Amino acid sequence: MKLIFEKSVSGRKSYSLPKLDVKESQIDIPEHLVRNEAPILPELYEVDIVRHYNQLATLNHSVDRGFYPLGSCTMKYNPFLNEEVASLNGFKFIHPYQEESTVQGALELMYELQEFLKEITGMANVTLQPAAGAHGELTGMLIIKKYLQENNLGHKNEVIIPDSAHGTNPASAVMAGFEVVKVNSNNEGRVDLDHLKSLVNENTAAIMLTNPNTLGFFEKDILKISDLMHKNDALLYYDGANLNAIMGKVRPGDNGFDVVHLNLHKTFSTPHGMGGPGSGPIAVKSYLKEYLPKPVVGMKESGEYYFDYDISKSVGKMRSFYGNFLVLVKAYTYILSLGKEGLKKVSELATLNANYLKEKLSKFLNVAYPDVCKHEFVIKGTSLKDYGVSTLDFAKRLLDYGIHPPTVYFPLIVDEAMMIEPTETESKETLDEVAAIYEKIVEEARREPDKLKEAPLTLPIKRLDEVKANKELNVKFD
Amino acid sequence: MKLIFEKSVSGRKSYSLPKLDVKESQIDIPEHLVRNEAPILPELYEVDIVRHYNQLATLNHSVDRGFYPLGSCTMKYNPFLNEEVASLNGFKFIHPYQEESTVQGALELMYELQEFLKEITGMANVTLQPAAGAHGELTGMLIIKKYLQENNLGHKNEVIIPDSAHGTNPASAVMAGFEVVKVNSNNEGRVDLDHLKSLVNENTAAIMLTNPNTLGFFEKDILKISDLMHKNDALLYYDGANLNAIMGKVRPGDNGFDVVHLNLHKTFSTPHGMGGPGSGPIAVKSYLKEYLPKPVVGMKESGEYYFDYDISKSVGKMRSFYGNFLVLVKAYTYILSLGKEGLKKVSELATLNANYLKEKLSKFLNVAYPDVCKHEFVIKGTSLKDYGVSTLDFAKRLLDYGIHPPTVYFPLIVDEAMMIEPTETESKETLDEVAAIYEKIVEEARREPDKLKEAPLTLPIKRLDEVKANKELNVKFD
Amino acid sequence: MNDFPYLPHTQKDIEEMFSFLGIKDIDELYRDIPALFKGELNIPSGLSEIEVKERLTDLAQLNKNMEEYGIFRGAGIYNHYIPSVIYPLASNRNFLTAYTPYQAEVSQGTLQILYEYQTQICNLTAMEVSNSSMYDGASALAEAILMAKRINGKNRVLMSKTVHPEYQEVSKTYVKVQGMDIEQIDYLSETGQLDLADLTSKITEETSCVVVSYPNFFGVIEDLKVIREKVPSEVVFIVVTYPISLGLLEAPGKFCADIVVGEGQSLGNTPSFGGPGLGIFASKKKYIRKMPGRIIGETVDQDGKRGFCMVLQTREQHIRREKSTSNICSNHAFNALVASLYLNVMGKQGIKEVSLQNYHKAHYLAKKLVETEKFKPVFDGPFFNEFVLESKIDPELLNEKLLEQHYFGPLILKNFYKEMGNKVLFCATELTKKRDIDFLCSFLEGLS
Amino acid sequence: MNDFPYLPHTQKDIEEMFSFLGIKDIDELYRDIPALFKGELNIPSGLSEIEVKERLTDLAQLNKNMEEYGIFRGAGIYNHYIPSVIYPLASNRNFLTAYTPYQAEVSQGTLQILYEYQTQICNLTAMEVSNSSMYDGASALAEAILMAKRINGKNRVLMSKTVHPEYQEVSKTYVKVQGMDIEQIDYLSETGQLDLADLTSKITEETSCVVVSYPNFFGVIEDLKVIREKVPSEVVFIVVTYPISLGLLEAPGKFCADIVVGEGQSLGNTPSFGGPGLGIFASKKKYIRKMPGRIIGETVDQDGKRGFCMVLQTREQHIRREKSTSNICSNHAFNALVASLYLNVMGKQGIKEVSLQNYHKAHYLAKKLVETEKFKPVFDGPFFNEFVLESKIDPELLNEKLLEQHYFGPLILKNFYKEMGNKVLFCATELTKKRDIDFLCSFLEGLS
Repeated sequence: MKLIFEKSVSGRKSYSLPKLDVKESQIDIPEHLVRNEAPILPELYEVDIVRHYNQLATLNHSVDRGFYPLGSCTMKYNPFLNEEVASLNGFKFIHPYQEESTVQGALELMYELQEFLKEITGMANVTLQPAAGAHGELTGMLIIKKYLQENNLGHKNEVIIPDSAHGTNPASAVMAGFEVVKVNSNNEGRVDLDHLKSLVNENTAAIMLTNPNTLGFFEKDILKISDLMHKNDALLYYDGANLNAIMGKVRPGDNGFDVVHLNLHKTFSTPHGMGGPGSGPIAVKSYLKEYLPKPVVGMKESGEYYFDYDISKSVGKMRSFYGNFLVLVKAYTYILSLGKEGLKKVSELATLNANYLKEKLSKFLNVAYPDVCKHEFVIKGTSLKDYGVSTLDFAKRLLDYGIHPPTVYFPLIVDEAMMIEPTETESKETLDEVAAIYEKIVEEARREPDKLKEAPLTLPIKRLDEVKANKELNVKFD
Repeated sequence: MKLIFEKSVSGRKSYSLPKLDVKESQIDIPEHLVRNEAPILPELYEVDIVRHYNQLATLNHSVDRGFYPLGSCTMKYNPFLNEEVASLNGFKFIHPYQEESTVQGALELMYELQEFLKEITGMANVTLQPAAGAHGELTGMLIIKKYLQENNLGHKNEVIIPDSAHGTNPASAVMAGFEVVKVNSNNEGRVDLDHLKSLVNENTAAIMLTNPNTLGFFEKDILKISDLMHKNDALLYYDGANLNAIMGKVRPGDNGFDVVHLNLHKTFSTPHGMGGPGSGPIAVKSYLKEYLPKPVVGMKESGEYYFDYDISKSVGKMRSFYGNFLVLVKAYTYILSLGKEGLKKVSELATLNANYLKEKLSKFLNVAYPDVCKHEFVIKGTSLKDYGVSTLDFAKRLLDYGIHPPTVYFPLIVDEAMMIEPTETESKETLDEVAAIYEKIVEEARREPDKLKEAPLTLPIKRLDEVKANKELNVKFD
Repeated sequence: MNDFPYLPHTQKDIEEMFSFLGIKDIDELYRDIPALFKGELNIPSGLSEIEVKERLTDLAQLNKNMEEYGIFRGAGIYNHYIPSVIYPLASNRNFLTAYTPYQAEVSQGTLQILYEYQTQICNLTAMEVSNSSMYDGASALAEAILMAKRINGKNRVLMSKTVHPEYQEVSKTYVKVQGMDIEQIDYLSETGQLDLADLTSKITEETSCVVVSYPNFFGVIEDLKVIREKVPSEVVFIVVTYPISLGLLEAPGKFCADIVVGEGQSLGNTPSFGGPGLGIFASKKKYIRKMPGRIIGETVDQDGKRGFCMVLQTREQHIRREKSTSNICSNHAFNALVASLYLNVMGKQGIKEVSLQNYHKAHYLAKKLVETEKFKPVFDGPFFNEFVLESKIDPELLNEKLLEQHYFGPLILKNFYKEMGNKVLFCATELTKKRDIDFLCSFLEGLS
Repeated sequence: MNDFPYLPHTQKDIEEMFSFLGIKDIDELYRDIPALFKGELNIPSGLSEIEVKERLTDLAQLNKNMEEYGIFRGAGIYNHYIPSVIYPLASNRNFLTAYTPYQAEVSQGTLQILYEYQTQICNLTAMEVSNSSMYDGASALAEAILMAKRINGKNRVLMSKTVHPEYQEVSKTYVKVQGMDIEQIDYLSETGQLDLADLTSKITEETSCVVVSYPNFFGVIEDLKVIREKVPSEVVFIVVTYPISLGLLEAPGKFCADIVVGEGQSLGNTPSFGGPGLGIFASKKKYIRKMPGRIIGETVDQDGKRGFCMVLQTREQHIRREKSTSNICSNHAFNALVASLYLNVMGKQGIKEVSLQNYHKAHYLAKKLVETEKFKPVFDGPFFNEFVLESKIDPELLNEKLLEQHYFGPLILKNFYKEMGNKVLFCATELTKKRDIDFLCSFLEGLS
């Protein structure tokens, strides 16, 4: 379809402003600092804009449209209630530099959310400041860095990360000034404990773990790992991307983790917004409290809430202001709606759904590892290679059936991986339908492999030329 | 697609209510009056509902999707601003029986809207009570009926209505207790003055006119018609469906009309909502003021607004409460946004668009009448009959091009009629594209008439079996 | 030109269009009008969005609303909870900015929604057919009475005095020009229910229909079974209902109602100062050809695929003109969509639970109010979520005092029934909180 | 089971699924966990929608907001008008509930929107490439400094003291662990502009980048032309900007900025207590492979039809892991959509007009405030919509008094710059009304 710029007609407008009600002043800006050519922006009337976005919306898959099992992304249903309350003027139209007395409601909400997250993770202190999961990782790793420096352990510069980890883990560790050491997975899809032991040394600063990991398995040796690390003055970092499997069932804090990040946009059902905003709070053990970024929200004895900037060894600020506040409102609302029993049920049903679908798919596809999984599982697509069909082809064919493919080619340790996270908000009927579609496509792969190789066949657009895109790099319209 | 009932699963729910916080009373209702089987309603969880309606929305054409030129329906763009302000709690959550002192804002809005509508129509008094255009017609005709009765003209029982009129006109006249007499159109598409003269007699109660009429033509003999009627103690009723052509250009009140209805959902851009709600205020000359339905909104000298029930010869009430208030809010907002100059421009551009498109289409289709039109015009589809193609076929083929067909087979006096009202909110480029599509389909009719006869070809559904629908009358799901 | 909102035309567009039409001036397109309006409309000039929004916000703030104030008033428009999914889904612009589904192939969204709505209304009322919406409860009742005449050709209407007074007024407006007249049937002063003896005595050969309200305007639940027994089968039995009550009360269809009408606002629609509401209209299938309004039916397309379209259009004004069953054209489809969404969210269990909560809240309120000794019970008939009490405090004063406490008090009945003196009509819904009830009662105890 | 919201599972579903899996108890699926949490989380039980909504409404009402209060405060988050079309269109759930466009064929909506956004940002800033969003202005700046190091391998940052203090803090957090250090460049006390001599004296061989804010934190417009002349070409020139000002001010790209970053909240995003905002990040094309964040490019599909996909993913963490240009994954695409919508609505003319209105309102405000004689001007450099005045009234007292009048007063600068004493930072936008300014001034005249 046309770009919005291609719909522009000189002289059209859709904005309206009141007439200037004050006397115009002279523009006393040096001439060379005054813009002499208006920026090239579309000139449109309102109807153009409305129809443009109405049409664009039809081109997106979304949770509201159907099944969206992106592994490790937790594409669960996002309640309308959360959107409704987050759009109250008392949340939308408050300024970060208002007097604290005028934002007591916002502070109370943040304080309570801190408390909830402490309880869910089993940790002592929380900052809501990080804007996203990766931002939380960076925050957490900076906390670890600073802690080590302050405690004469500044030489510790190696962070151990499993080969199954999210790409953000090594990237964050490096941004925090560490070097990355890779630990292998064993044939059960968990951290290879022997390999880990061989890697731990005096320079080991920390291990970053996702638990359940990206294969959907709980690191059942977690207590041993925790002992091993702590004995070597190394810390445990918990990547919360997969927390959806374990709320109320097991707490990272109880398993020895020192720093935990959460993805509110995953576990706590705030919408993913085509890529964001998310929110990535960090929870720490009490001994790391003084390293949190400034400020956190505190409560005075009077019951008044305030921003606490008195954090002696703080890593500093991670972003302006206090976090993605509107996202916090939605997550808080979600927790109030579900409550302790509901959150536990969420995790149990997320796990039940994943095991159910895994078992169904295992009849005609290879599950990477056979064990009971948690919220997600990984299919090894190599069996399709006999028909010349790749995981990518399989994924593209799924599009023709109106469902979103899983995360593909990740984790890296599984060939032709498909990483499937159904989430708890999908019904048994949906899972049954999905299994039937997968089975049909496996059958198609056998009988009509070209259908898969050319897929998608039924969408407004066919497979895109990514090579051309990267070679020509047309990243703006001229 | 599936019906919502077919998605129901016993035991599912998506409602939530607080626990009852009061002591339960005994149910002291006689047993036979207590429901013993819960009504068959779907049992769903929230995601089912969300996806159901998300999918249903993709199956509808709408103004926000594209061109929607239903003649006499004025499918203009509906501003988001209007929806935003109509959703303020101070409008949505007020009770009709609140003390007047607690709804002064609502009353002020209604009062001002009454004033605006008086000015636009050139009339003396307004009621906002009718819920829709046809409801306004009935109200207006009841006013005329009562006026005649009160003035010893109760024998006048004939209402003259042109053969080009909307079906609501005769239906409303009959509901108001009149008999209908049809006056012919002349070969210019206007009321045949000679025929009219022959029909007027001592029993003539009124004439109902749409002006411009459904062919898009202004009744240029309106002053003569007005004289003729008034000389015979008959009244003139103005059907405001087509007011969009003449705001600020000519006022029905100045042309001798005694009663006028307006369609706020047409001229004043409140959305059509898949069929309604609309709003059909009635404006009258001052001598009919005492016949309006109760109440109207008045202003005291103190500046306080109130419901005025002191209407001595009122026809009574036409509906509960005061009208479709939220629709009034939107229409009021629209008038404030456009202002006097803007409303006039609306009509001028609606007329310009219609004439432009008419001229373009006249190159390859037959315009029913050649004259300059106002906001709409009518195509006579008979030229397509040579190819075995009907107006219906043509209309269905338009669907394949993503634009909505015009009103078809109406007005009844034009064979194979297509009644096109582009409205002022469509751009020249859209009109040019539309003309190109029409031309292409005319060409298709010539070369591949089957394409039209089988159309639509590209939609999720093909042409429907209306005979079966009417024969089997499956009007509820069992 | 482009200084007006929502108008796409640039100066250049206009010049090109003028040139194409061979005109120099827009008034050349108005040349057939004998007397163009010369002046300027006495309406303000257009305002910017910022100014318009400010003006409307100011007006809205002049109204006290039920989100800020507690309310103990119902009488036809009720403050029920609206689940959060409803308006965002209903307001999808592909619903909101579409019109009557004249072209079924691009209106399957609308058509399926209305078909589902019809089914829900039939199931809720235990009737066989429903139309796809009328304007409101009052006009739906008026249309039902006109339909009764189409069914049996008779002209006399017997209307319970406890039908909503505004519905009675509207019915009168509609039907008297058709030569019909309306006679009231009294209620029993002990129970607040229909006076069966009065009914029996007034039924004649000329009776076209009997209209009762269930529950009635006083909140009292009529015994439809015994009433139906008194109404001869050739007389059309019309029941006005309040849909939320039907989660608890037996459906009127089970008592062989011929036509059921009602106000559907309570099904998810905001109170909105009384409009737009939703006219519910359901009937027996044998009368379907006499029904007013649009009806949607299921059918198949050329490939045999399920689809929906309007049926029995030959009853309607756009086809039948002066011989149509009603003049209705624009209806309240959007409000029907909202109601349908509400019924989907509440579902089979929810409608029952919400109905029960209304019952219990109202009964608790009644009990507590009587305990304050500021009120006396009036009727001993069973009631749903509204009830009449006699106030020892002057009702106007009472409501004035309550308003100061940010509550809308009960409806003052003498404004509707002269004989009612100090009697008032209280209402509670699932949104009425115990703490509000308790506050109210303790506040009243302090009043003298 | 189905008593929890958003969970579809009925008891029967669960039984069937258990049976299919051959388990009897959900904990069989947790059998690999060594120490299951035994207790109950110390979190309240779930609440109904009605209760949750009431709780959140109560919390929201404890906050004074800018729709009720006037505001003369900016400092990074601004109260601009948000046209009514923006949020309803942006909130389309097919945008809101989608994620990163990993599958381009079912994400063309997202991809085209972000491509259009990138183009708008490039055009607004006169830069060649833009990414598709960062978290906020502060972290965008920090990433820009890290990028400068990737460009020239150097470690010393020269940062204008008048860059937003929070951005400076965030930059410090990000870059010091990379061995970079930040040195401040002073401002001139007369003009409030960068001290060019200080800049020149501090530039060395080791300088990686120079960061200036345009306008700066005091609202003063830096002379980018003369600054650029002082910055050697091998030093990366980073400009922090406020996009609304660019309707009036020459674009930073015209002064050969290497990287332009900024907070995009002002482009249609609500203030939201400071988050989520929008990190704008634009650069020269030659540095595109060094850029952080997601970038969308145009391409064609197999039929040659235009389409969009992510490009240069090999820079990103999900491919490049520890060697990626940044760890960013979730970004602020939704806020970019809002900003893009805003720029579409305002268009070429609107962005200029709104920018000018900000200028004129602020200058009127400054003039009037000085006329009250309660304030003295501080800087004589040109300013956009913010300016510093020295208050003769104690700033805390001033703001306390203004709060009583339902105004948020100016920012108290000593909280950010110790040397600032009684100096305050006022802001006006197109939403600041003359009547508020006049009220403010007359109120201040009455203060002693």
